[in-house]
Amino acid sequence: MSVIDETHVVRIHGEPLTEMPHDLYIPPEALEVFLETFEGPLDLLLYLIRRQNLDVLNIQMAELTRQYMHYVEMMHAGQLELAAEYLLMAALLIEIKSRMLLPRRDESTEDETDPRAELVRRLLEYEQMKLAAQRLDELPVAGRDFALVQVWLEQAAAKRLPEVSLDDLKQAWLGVLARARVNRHHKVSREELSVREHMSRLLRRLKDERFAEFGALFDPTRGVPELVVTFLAVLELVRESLVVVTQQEPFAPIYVKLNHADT
Amino acid sequence: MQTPNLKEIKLVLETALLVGQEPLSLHELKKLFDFELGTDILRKLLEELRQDWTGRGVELVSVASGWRFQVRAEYQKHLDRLNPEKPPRYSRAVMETLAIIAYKQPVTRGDIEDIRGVTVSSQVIKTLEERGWIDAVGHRDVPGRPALFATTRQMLDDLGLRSLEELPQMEQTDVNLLATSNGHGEL
Amino acid sequence: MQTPNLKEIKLVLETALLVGQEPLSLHELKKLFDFELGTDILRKLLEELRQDWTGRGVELVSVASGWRFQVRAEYQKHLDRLNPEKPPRYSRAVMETLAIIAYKQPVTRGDIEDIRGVTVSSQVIKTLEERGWIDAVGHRDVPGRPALFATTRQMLDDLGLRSLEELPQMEQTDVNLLATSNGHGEL
Repeated sequence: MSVIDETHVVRIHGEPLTEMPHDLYIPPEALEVFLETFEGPLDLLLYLIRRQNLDVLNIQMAELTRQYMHYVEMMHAGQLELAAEYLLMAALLIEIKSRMLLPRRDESTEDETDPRAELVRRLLEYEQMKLAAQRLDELPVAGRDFALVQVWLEQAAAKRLPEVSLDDLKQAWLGVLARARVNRHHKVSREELSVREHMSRLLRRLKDERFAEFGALFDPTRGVPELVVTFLAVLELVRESLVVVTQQEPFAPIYVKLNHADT
Repeated sequence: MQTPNLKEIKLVLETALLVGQEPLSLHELKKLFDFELGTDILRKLLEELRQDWTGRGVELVSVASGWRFQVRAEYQKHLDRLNPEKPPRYSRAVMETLAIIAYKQPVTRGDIEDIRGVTVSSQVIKTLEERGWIDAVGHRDVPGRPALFATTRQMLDDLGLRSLEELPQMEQTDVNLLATSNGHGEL
Repeated sequence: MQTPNLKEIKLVLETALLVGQEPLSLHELKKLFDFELGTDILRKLLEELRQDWTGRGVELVSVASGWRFQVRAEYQKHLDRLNPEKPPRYSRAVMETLAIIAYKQPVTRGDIEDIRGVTVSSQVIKTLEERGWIDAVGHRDVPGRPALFATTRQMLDDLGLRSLEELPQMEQTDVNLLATSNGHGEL
């Protein structure tokens, strides 16, 4: 069966390592690349079994042990953790092998499982997951292997501004009044709204026009109440020093302008 | 290399335009192909595509930086149903500031602070100004010449009012409710 | 309210699906309309749409969270000319971890380490979590209460799958380790 993947290309100084290991011994100069190339001792074992037809239980354990001990002396502390997993694997193999070498009582101990069975189970389980990972990696991934459709939608227009109802405004005002009463810092009194509205209107107009002739502020077509309210607004603006009213001489035009309309 | 037929080229153009949100320029569209696509043919195919898509929910349009597909305005309302965002709300600080400006205009920031009893952040004023609901109509002639704020016509329009006089008047019952805390005080 | 004709409904469905970004479930697609759209009709229209789009650069597919339009593999190569940079593939460590979580879920980090025979770095888990492909769905009731990881619907969507059952079949392999070994090697 061909389950050997092509993911293991070991390069040393850029050159592919043509001679892959025939046993668990990794040449010291290739150790670092090996640690990066194989995902761990199970991966290396699987490689050796599948590619080299290595009988992992028939390798020279004494020699292997000596070689692995040599690594430990060479290795930098940073790689020790990962290399430890390889050493553990070597130790496991040696343990299996030594148990196999012990004489067994014939047929009397059926419950004593083959010491190799656990290793085989782990190898198979790992290999299954390793192959599954390759199959998963072959699936096209959205955004990498195929694009998703995404048509422009005018989002700016869709952005909604808060809506305010008259009742919201009223509730806010009631809240202000309630606290103003409790605080008693400031006496809030209700004033004629229409006067205030006209004050704003006049200020806005004077801001644009700098000054206006007094009579031009009044619109007789809108009725007497409008005239009265406008007049009251002018008086209130004068009282609050927001506008000044000037007349050069008697019967000359009266001008209304913003106080310090220098801006 | 054999040039694919026009139908196939059109499908590639359509696909590329459906995928991107960014408009694609003629220059970019030509890059889709490994042969030289003439500008005239490209324009002709884009025009054909545009016509193919008339009467659909999505239209091919040409904007400043190139061509893109976009959702037709009439279909927007259906898509809005997918994500019915709750309309956002203004904070209490914004609402109270608006109320004070509406009922007491023209007022300075200091007036608002006096009434609310807390400082009014610039962000609150800015929010209302950017909404077009208040603006500075002058300056009070006191040290610092603070800006006087008033509500705008836009604010009246947005709240469905013809004039400030249509602002809700405080009912006597409302005032009584408020008075329960300490029993007296002028409104 | 008058029910629009089926042609119009199909245009609205197509438009919503073309806007993209996320797959749309039947439940969401029904929300596009202000009348009750039956599931049967909806399925029928989606199937019609799917067929309308055959032979185009874009196809309508069904994944775990719903329906979406995506570019057909044959047309992707044209688009790649526009944006030659592709997101890199994940390392073997990431893919093996993902595979173990996908096929054995829910699993702890310890389970993954047992199978892989090496320590699983936090970075690998973080990569998958940040991609939105796995998340912690609980804790195993053992000392340390390790997190149990499972794959997400996003992972199925991104791989174009409707459910975990559509994951590639696991391959059964064997090892002739026992057959070739007689247990009497040299020490």
